[in-house]
Amino acid sequence: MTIASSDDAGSPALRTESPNPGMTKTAGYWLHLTRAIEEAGRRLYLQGRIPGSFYDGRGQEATAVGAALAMAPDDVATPLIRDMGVHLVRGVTPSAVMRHYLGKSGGPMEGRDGNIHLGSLEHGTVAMVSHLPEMLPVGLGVALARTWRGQPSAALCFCGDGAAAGGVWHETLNLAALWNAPLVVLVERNGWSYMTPERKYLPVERISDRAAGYGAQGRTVDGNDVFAVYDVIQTALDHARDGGGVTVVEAFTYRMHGHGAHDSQRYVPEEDLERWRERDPLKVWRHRAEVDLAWSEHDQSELEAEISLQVTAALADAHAAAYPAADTLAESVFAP
Amino acid sequence: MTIASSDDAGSPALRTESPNPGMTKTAGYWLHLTRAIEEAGRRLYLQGRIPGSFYDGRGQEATAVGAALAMAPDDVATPLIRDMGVHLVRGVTPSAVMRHYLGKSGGPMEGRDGNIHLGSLEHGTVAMVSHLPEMLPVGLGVALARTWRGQPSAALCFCGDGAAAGGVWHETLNLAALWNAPLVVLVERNGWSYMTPERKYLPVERISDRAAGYGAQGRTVDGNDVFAVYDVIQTALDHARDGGGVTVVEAFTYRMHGHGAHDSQRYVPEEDLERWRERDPLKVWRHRAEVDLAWSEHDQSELEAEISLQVTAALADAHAAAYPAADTLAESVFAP
Amino acid sequence: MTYLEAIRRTLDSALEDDDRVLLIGEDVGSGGGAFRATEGLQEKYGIDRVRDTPISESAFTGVAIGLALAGWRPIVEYQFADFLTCGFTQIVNVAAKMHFRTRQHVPMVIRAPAGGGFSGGPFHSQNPEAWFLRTPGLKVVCPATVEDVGLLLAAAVRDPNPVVFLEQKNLYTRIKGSYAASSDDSVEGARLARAGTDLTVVTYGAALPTVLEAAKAVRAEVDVEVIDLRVLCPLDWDTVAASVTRTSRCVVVTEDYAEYGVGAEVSARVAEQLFEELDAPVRRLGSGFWPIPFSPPLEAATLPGVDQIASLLLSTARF
Amino acid sequence: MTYLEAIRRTLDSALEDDDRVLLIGEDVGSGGGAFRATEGLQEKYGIDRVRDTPISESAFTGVAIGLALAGWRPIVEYQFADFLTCGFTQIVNVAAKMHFRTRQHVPMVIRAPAGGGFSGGPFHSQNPEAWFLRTPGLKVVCPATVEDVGLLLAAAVRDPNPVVFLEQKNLYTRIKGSYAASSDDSVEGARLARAGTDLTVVTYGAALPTVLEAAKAVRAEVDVEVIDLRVLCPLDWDTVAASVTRTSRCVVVTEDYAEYGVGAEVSARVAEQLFEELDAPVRRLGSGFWPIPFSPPLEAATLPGVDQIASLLLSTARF
Ligand SMILES: Cc1ncc(C[n+]2csc(CCOP(=O)(O)OP(=O)(O)O)c2C)c(N)n1
Ligand SMILES: Cc1ncc(C[n+]2csc(CCOP(=O)(O)OP(=O)(O)O)c2C)c(N)n1
Ligand SMILES: [Mg+2]
Ligand SMILES: [Mg+2]
Repeated sequence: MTIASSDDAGSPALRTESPNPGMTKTAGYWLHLTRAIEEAGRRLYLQGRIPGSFYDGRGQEATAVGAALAMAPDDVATPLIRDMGVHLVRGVTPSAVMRHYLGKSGGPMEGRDGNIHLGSLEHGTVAMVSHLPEMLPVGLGVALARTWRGQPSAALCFCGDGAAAGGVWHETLNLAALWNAPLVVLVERNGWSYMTPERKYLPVERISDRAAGYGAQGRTVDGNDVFAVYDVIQTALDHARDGGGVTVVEAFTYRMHGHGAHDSQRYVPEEDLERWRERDPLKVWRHRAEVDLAWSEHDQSELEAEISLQVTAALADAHAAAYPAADTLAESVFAP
Repeated sequence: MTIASSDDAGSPALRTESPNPGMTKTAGYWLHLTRAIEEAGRRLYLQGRIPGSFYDGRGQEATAVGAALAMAPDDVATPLIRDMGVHLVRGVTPSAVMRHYLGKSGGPMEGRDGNIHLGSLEHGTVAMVSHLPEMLPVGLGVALARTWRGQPSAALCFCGDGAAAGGVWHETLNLAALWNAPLVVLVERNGWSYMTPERKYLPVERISDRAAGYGAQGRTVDGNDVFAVYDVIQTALDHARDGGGVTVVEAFTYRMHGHGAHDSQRYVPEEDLERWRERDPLKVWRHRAEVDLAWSEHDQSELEAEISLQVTAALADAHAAAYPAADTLAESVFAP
Repeated sequence: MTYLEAIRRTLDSALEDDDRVLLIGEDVGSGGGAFRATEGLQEKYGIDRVRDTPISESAFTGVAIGLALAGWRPIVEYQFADFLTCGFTQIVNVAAKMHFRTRQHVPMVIRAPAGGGFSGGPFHSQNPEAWFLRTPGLKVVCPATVEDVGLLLAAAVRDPNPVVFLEQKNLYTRIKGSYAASSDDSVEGARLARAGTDLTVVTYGAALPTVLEAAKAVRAEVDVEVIDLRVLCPLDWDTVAASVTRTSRCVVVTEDYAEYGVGAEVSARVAEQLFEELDAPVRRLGSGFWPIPFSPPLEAATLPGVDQIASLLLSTARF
Repeated sequence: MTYLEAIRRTLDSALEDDDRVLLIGEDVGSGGGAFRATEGLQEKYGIDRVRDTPISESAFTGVAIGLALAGWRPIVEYQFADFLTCGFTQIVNVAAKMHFRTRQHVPMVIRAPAGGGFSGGPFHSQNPEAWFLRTPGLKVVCPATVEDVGLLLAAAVRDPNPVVFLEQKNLYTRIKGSYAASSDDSVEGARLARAGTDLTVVTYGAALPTVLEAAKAVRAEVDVEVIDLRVLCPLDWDTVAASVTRTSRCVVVTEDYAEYGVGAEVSARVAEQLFEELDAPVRRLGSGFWPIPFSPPLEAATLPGVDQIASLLLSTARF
């Protein structure tokens, strides 16, 4: 499957030509679940029922889901604010996400942190800090930790196209290249850094071209095609785990919602949104599902219904949950 | 003039084939003055008469001197610990340097800072902080300040091959490239980052190859050939001032003394030192002077004698100078 | 006019009045900044004077230092005060020490929205002032009112030193006041926020409205004087000392941690220098000593609240 | 054995005893570090366990956090404590807040040589402890003796939390003592460095020898008790309180600035909690509140000296 309209369709050599039908169904499930959970969260937020701010990855779900599906069990990811799909694929339940959004007890951070800041090594993720792109070396450290004790592991570190300007990007790529360490940096090239368009933060065509300066591989991929992302990331992670070194994958995609739910993104040209709506990751997936699985309207409704049930149950669970008790805050600071 | 033994002889296109004889004499003066002042300082330090630590640029004088000579009056440099030549060429007197080394009054920093941390906009330099490579954006800012008010100026920012691993390198190059700002980064490729050899901090052949990733120009040059450095830096600074953008110049050279005077550099292979001694910047210069100026033993003795007088006078002046008074320290913190 | 509007208006005037003033930071032009403090200014003054930057705090702070050294008056915006750690070396080692080392001026303002109170979580709620207060060479300002934020920002822009200007983001739209234009050149001086006779509360920033509420709540029993420090460095010790000398009791309330912050410094200084004047030990109250949590009840249990302050006022008065 | 040798020996034992221990930093393998604290260890334990890094403080600190999270016990070395600002975000935002946010352990040690006294100038002399003390989630250790530096470093390596371990570089070769091996698991507790009855000095780190000298100088008139805090976080308040309760007088001496540091915190706490015990106001003394200058007479005028301390002891005793 290819998207005719794409100018950034990824490195052809890495595109999947013969898909795996089991994978198609799986990917569809996670794509739709991610979309549904984030839509539900966003609605709640706009109703004033989720505190703080709210971020989602609308339009970028294929990048997170495709990449997470490509991970081996012992790999580690450092997903950011567009990458809810990673958490779901790696086993965080919809209820846990909803409790987390609401700051309830039983969420993965027990209300200490919120919105999309979650993660734990159990799920093969590290909870992001806001400071960009400071998670890169942390993810690398976890993968090295495992690798060095004989448990092959690669780090899949997400990085916005805006965040790639941060100094830690350079330090981490240089260090990882030097140590021939198992690192894949997945740059989400969505054209925006908050309200700033890419021509105001990026002086070059492709961020992945910078990989060469570290002796690393650079790849581009259509970030809205879950299968293409899966393939290129799987190859890169395998390569990393096999001692081949670092890859920078630049996934071309687009941010379809505002930076956060508070942001109406009136500054984003409607034509762009229009064009990218045509390439919505769920549409792209469905096109492929129709070919691979003879996916029908009926299949689609069934999938949506199943997910809707799950999300409703998760919401109910989260609403019913208690807030964490405040009396353990002081003792949370240090490990005993 | 070429150095037959060099593997890193710089970009041939940029080598000077027809030198300027006035320039030859000038360059020789500054090279020898730099060497003499640093040797005198080092002797003093080893005698325990200079406090703190002591750094010199032995073997790298041609890079500092050649680059400084290439600067236009309104350009600004951010020299580091190997770059005494820049201060001298830009008008800091030998006495001022000696007073500075000794922490005496009348030095450029009035004893607040020492060793090679000196500079002022009057001389077109900014005094370095130790944190590497944090001077890059500061130098860039000064050049922009001048450029933006219609006074063409380029920044000549020095950076060690070790320091080029620091995140600020990346942030500054990206920002400068984006703004098409007048920046030349001069990487001193001397093979060492303190006690660590380059294979342990640098995963690639050439740091200047990273320029492409920012849409900047990369150049290499024989850092021990003052004329070659002059040419490549002058071209790069002119290019920057003319709105052509950023250049990274990688000057291949070698650190002939320890990291500081406390460091016996027993870890440096004697063969390397032997090889590079043959390419000593003063030797390289003299070879050219013989061709250009029919430079004789007599000329050489005269030059050395003149410089020796200057250094002796500077030392006498500095030894006689008083220490700064301590009672103004508190009021030095803020500008009034 | 809101606190935020006063900031925008002051930035506008600064750009208007002085050609050397520049705004630099992420999204400051595009979209007018995360909080809209610079909205419309790029349109009005052009992309050269209101400069968007990539996510590169060290680089843009360093560039601003160079600009300041060479005669401009840059105002850099950190999108959240939490991100000051990303340009930390430039701020505390380059800017702060420049005048001491070289006698050259670095007239720059580092604006950063600080503080919690809206479930921003551990990385969008921090109060960083103590990091800068213990670093010689930085002025630090934390305005608590609409009037002050304008006056002090204007003064900061004219100051020949690097000024860390900590906007209290919880006050951005919560409080109203009037815009005051002034050409008073000193970033200095505490302000009497409430006159009283029984006890002095020293506070600043977003804690001020909470303190005033608490003072009101206990007014039947204690007549509380409230000093709003406004400028944390240089600290207006004389105003504090005069008040505590009169009241003989002192409580320091900050949204920042009391430990190693203004709470510690003012408490220590009062006890040391007014030892014989005090009828009761100084008390201090700040946020619970842990990262600021996201979940509303946890955050509420972290930040100093009206009731907590009120009971501290009462116990100190009764001591 | 010197302070430096005790560090080396402890690192050696840590590597020997626990396969999970790693050393990471600039030049730690090549050359054995700027101060030779890790000399010979790469040869002994290999390049995988003693890892040289490029000049990339953020990256190597972040990698160490990841390693610690996933079961290793990394010890990172900052070449000078002044450079802690270059990895500041990783230390104060990633490491410090990890356990609070996620309940995951980050057992890592951040070693850094701190302090002045040898004309290191503004960038090789800083005492950074207060930046970390006001940041919840970091333990902070400043050993003042050869025995302690070994014991506390060993304990820091075993601690399940990030520990900022500030080696007092002015003591590296200046003081001697014996090496003590211990498996005591707590990074905690102050130490009575000198018993006395008239006045308590609270101090730590490189200031200790100077304080002891001053105590000796005034012994004819004042019998000074000296508490060496050793561990600044968690602070051993009980030991301080017990001593001040006995002596009724307290002076805090630090090489770090007194402002917003341990001087402020301990002074405030003593005055607040021991209000009725004090016969004199607490006094504190630290370095002059400016960057540490290079020139020897300027640096001498900056750091707290024996005479200055002695006269403070006398005036406090006579109060
Ligand atoms: C060091 C730092 N500076 C500023 C911010 C504020 N900030 C949060 S997201 C964002 C834009 C990020 O853009 P990008 O990296 O492209 O990610 P995207 O939002 O497009 O996924 C900014 C500036 C931050 N999180 N970290
Ligand atoms: C951020 C930072 N970390 C560590 C140091 C300590 N340090 C001083 S010089 C140096 C090596 C520098 O190597 P390089 O940049 O190649 O310059 P060279 O000494 O070779 O000229 C190191 C690690 C420093 N100055 N700054
Ligand atoms: Mg983006
Ligand atoms: Mg080098």
